[in-house]
Amino acid sequence: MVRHCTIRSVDQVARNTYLLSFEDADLCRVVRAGQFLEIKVTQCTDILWRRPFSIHDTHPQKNTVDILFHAVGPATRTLAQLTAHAELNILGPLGNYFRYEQNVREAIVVAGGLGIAPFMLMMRELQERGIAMRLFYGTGRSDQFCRLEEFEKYAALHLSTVDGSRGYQGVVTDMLSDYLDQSAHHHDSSLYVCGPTAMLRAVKEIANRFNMAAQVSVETIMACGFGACVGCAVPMTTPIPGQKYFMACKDGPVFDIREITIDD
Amino acid sequence: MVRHCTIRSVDQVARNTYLLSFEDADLCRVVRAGQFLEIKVTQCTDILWRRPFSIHDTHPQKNTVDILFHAVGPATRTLAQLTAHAELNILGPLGNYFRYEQNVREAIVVAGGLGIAPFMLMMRELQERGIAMRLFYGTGRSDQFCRLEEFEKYAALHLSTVDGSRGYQGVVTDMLSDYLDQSAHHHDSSLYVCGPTAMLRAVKEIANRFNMAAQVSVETIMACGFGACVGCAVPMTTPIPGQKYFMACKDGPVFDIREITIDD
Amino acid sequence: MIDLSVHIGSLALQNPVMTASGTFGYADEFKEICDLNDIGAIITKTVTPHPRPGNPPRRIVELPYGMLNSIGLPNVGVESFIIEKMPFLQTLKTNVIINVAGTDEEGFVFCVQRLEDVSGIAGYELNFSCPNVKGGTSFSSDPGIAERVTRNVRKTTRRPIIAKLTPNVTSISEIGRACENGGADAVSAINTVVGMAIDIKTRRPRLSTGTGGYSGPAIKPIALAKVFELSRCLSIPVIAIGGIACAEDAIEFLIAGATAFQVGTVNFYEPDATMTIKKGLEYYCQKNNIQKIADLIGSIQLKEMAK
Amino acid sequence: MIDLSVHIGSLALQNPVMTASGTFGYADEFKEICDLNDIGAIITKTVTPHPRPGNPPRRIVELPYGMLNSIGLPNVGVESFIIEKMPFLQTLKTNVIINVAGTDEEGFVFCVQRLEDVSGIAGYELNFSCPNVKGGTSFSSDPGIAERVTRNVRKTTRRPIIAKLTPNVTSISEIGRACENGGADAVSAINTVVGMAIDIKTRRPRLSTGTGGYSGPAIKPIALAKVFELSRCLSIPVIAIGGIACAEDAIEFLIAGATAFQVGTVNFYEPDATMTIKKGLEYYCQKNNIQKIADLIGSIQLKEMAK
Ligand SMILES: Cc1cc2nc3c(=O)[nH]c(=O)nc-3n(C[C@H](O)[C@H](O)[C@H](O)COP(=O)(O)OP(=O)(O)OC[C@H]3O[C@@H](n4cnc5c(N)ncnc54)[C@H](O)[C@@H]3O)c2cc1C
Ligand SMILES: Cc1cc2nc3c(=O)[nH]c(=O)nc-3n(C[C@H](O)[C@H](O)[C@H](O)COP(=O)(O)OP(=O)(O)OC[C@H]3O[C@@H](n4cnc5c(N)ncnc54)[C@H](O)[C@@H]3O)c2cc1C
Ligand SMILES: Cc1cc2nc3c(=O)[nH]c(=O)nc-3n(C[C@H](O)[C@H](O)[C@H](O)COP(=O)(O)O)c2cc1C
Ligand SMILES: Cc1cc2nc3c(=O)[nH]c(=O)nc-3n(C[C@H](O)[C@H](O)[C@H](O)COP(=O)(O)O)c2cc1C
Ligand code: FES
Ligand code: FES
Repeated sequence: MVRHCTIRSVDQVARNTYLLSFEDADLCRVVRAGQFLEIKVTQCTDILWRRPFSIHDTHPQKNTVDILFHAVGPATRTLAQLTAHAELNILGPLGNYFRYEQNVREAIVVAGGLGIAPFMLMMRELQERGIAMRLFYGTGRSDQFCRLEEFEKYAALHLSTVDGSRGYQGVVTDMLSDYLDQSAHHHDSSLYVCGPTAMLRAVKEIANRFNMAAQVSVETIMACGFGACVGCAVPMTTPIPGQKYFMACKDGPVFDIREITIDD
Repeated sequence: MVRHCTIRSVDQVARNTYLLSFEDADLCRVVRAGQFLEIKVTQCTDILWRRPFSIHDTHPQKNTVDILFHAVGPATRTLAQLTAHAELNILGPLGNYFRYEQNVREAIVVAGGLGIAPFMLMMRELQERGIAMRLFYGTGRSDQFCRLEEFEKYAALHLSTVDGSRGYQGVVTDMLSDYLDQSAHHHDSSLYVCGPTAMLRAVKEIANRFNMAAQVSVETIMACGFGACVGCAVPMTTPIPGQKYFMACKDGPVFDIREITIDD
Repeated sequence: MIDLSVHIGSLALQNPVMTASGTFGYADEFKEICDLNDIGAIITKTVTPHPRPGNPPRRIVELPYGMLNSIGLPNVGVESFIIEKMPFLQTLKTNVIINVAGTDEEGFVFCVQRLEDVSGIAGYELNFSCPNVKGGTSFSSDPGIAERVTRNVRKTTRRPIIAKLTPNVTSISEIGRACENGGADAVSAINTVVGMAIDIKTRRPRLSTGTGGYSGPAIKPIALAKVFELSRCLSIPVIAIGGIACAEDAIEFLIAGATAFQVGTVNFYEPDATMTIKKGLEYYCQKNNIQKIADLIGSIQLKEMAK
Repeated sequence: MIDLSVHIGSLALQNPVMTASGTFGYADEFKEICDLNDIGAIITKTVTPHPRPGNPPRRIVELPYGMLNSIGLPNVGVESFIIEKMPFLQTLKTNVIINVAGTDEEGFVFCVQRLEDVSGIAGYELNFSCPNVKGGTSFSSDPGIAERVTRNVRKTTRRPIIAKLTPNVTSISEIGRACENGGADAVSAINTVVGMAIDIKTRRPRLSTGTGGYSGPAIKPIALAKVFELSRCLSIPVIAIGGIACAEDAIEFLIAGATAFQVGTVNFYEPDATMTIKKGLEYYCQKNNIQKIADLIGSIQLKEMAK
């Protein structure tokens, strides 16, 4: 499960955002949307742990797998500087994945910022199943949107920016709430969600209000990514005796939003 | 005294041996042969300390300073991979320097391996003073010799290799001892020495036997290089009450060989 | 062929590589990454008399060269452990050592008693030292309690007992001696070092419990000093733990006097570390003409020690 | 303008940046690198009643993220110290604190007594904790001795006294309280952590004394836990030491409860660290709208602490 993969390309695709493609013939065939990889970015022990990244997309014809990431700290800044032919030490695929109910007519995807990462592969999976899609995608400002031309091929786009530089001005969940208020088909729609904590909290409230199913991919801090450290605790909404927490890496990262409490 | 200098070039000049040139108009004018620099090689804290390197040469016309080094461990391997325009964080000049007595007719320089490093600048200093030079220079094998064409301009060369691939077969101190046995002018010659511990020990014995003055540059482990840590202790031959050790970085790195005990 | 085998009392290990409790889950997490039967002994995550949910997040903090944890010993309790975790462990051919803890003195005996009839258990490690549970350290900072608990467990089982010690004491060898007197077959050291980190933006401790346990490469020099001290004071074997990330690290501990060693934090970021380390030991022995790794144990050269 | 001043008892510091004993020589080594008068207080290398040559090499070992030392307190003795080192220190406008130690209880009083008539001394730090001298730790692992020595020094001087504590004990706050009872104006913590490294080629300890003192970034989490503990137990100020390499590190300690802090190992590889850290404090205060750095002290948010 430890893979040594060669980078094909690293490209900047939006403000501070990079698309990294690497080769792995096996991985690109077995992964499911929602799963993630743990990448050892450098041998310098200043950065001790691997770093978790969602699978963004796969290209079985090219034998490549893509991740999409923000350069926010030492590990991701190092990744952003890598170039073709560099080697990555990768563990995965890890975690569970998004599930699609048979009777769902429409998938409403809600992404905040880099929360967009897992949804490219997911949209391909949904398309294969003939499920209609709608993408609610919010960022801070217009230059932070990634790969809109691609997403457009799969889904109707609803964009928002905090500064109003593109689409709805405000946060993505307000745009979603407005939309649902005016739309009729909530009962046969399902929410697929990934983004910052504040957004997840708002989505939880919305799912509740409109009585909609919602699957959320959570991003907790992870030391291992495969169940060994028990560090990635996510509080259960309804604890059972002797058990109060899920493990994000093994029980998740995708959860039914009703099952988990959204803390910081 | 902390300098941020730009690298001009890094060139391999012998097996595993590199010549690094950087710009510093001030430094290249003030340093003396025997002094050293402390270089912060990387920000990765896996390598905590600076690393000491002798001044190999200076080029006042070009405003550059050279160091010569072996890639033996993490810091020196990192240095060897740097290229023009990279910045180095350098502390120096540090330590004392070689002294030249007025009445010395001939300088006999003894270098083992990378012990050759401080002697290019020194030979220029000696030439300016009109002192004749002889270089006894030993390495393991012929491809480890550095910059012989340059040294030849200043000094008569006596080369030795352990494997006999060039010059005298054996260690440099045996070659030196043979030479002195056959030569007549020891009393007005002075030894200038840098190399591994075993070599220094042999030179000490030779200097004693032939009753010759010898200045030796020692390479102890150093945390700071400027007298702050007191880690670089070198045992005195004749301790005085309450004081048994010199500090290699402040009292040295150049010592009269009679003053110090050569341990590992 | 190099003989990597070592002995801890009556316990024969094919090689000195063990896994540190709480860093290797219940081994099944690693079954696709490591050849589990190539590991000298597997030590499971601490099991307690009753189920424990563990501490609220945030439980882990990455630091350069180490990490902090405040996991809080979550586990299903000894009853469910036997039902849920033992079946897989029983399929393994290597030694399986169960790490147990109680929140009081009786808890240790309770767990061991309950595990006595269960097959596939090579021994017990008594976690005297987890700094993250209330009162968790008193077992190991008070030699009287440590000795009494060890003695009571000794009366309960003939399986080998390893007492796991905390470094957060003035004299670790005093506690080690108490465990030896109580009948322990070996001690293991060190558990994590008490540490802390603060988020300077929120001014809150980065762990939910304020302080936690520091582990990983950064604690290796501390662990080495403790293992050296213990192995010179005790006559039972010492098992080294603390920051071991490669074969060279492990060899330092063997030379210092450890009979075997446990691999911890590195399992999280190099999950095949146990395999790499085992191969590295073989390689080192080959290169240095060592036929039996046991010859390395305590082979430290002290002639020239100045103090 | 940000007010960086802090108070340690009667001692007013223009800023909380101090230098750790033994890592800043006698200050003159840094005079071309740092603006010495910009440092809150300079603490000199330990001085003892009589000259000490220090330990034989090898005295220092580089480790990733830290170092080991076994310097052995070499110094010229208090008499020569006054003649050779004080004149330069007296030219400084900043606070100069003399770190003293004895090999017995009387040694501390002897040094302080001898220094009482010397001008240009802002206070004393009692090195209760150097792990590298024979019996050196007993002063700080035995609260009775620590209290007695502090009390005897207290009787000798009206200058501020700082008791410097070792982390190598079960309860640092017990020792801290003893020093407070003895009349110390402040405690400083931590001195180095006992550590060791072995050369696997020669199988010899890498330090001539076997074990030594571990310092540098790697010990910061340990130091932070100790400083947090002390500042919650004591009513006198706590001065933080241990792995501080940048302003962010220092701020963690202030938030945890330290009134000031000392910069140690980093001085060796970033000799202008005191200057950079001071500037970094100013920058942090500006960015976070903090007018007085004293407002940061002990500002840790503990509401949500789980244990
Ligand atoms: C299951 C999962 C999938 C993820 N997928 C992606 C992805 O596809 N693209 C992407 O850009 N990021 C993703 N992340 C977050 C990514 O792991 C962090 O951005 C990365 O670890 C930051 O490392 P760093 O050293 O650059 O920054 P750091 O300095 O380590 O951290 C920068 C910020 O990121 C937060 N962070 C650090 N580690 C984690 C972590 N393990 N999980 C969540 N937040 C963290 C820190 O709290 C800090 O606020 C994912 C996280 C998880 C758990
Ligand atoms: C005054 C002085 C001048 C020096 N001049 C030169 C020079 O001109 N060219 C050159 O190649 N080397 C020189 N050295 C040695 C050089 O500093 C080391 O080779 C370097 O520090 C190795 O760093 P590393 O991380 O690559 O290897 P490491 O893994 O740190 O060390 C590799 C080997 O070098 C030894 N070593 C490490 N640090 C030092 C040190 N500070 N002093 C001596 N040996 C050390 C180690 O014990 C080990 O055997 C000098 C040393 C001193 C003290
Ligand atoms: C996340 C984590 C969980 C741990 N859980 C336990 C535990 O349940 N029981 C135990 O005895 N030790 C536990 N430990 C301590 C380790 O077994 C080991 O003693 C310590 O981490 C030092 O070794 P290392 O530096 O190799 O990690 C845990 C350590 C970590 C990092
Ligand atoms: C090389 C060295 C020498 C030291 N000498 C002394 C000393 O003479 N007296 C003393 O009280 N502490 C001494 N210390 C301890 C430091 O003052 C400090 O407490 C310790 O190094 C931890 O801080 P740091 O991690 O910032 O270095 C010394 C530390 C080092 C690394
Ligand atoms: S990240 Fe280690 S158990 Fe989930
Ligand atoms: S290297 Fe620090 S005093 Fe010489």
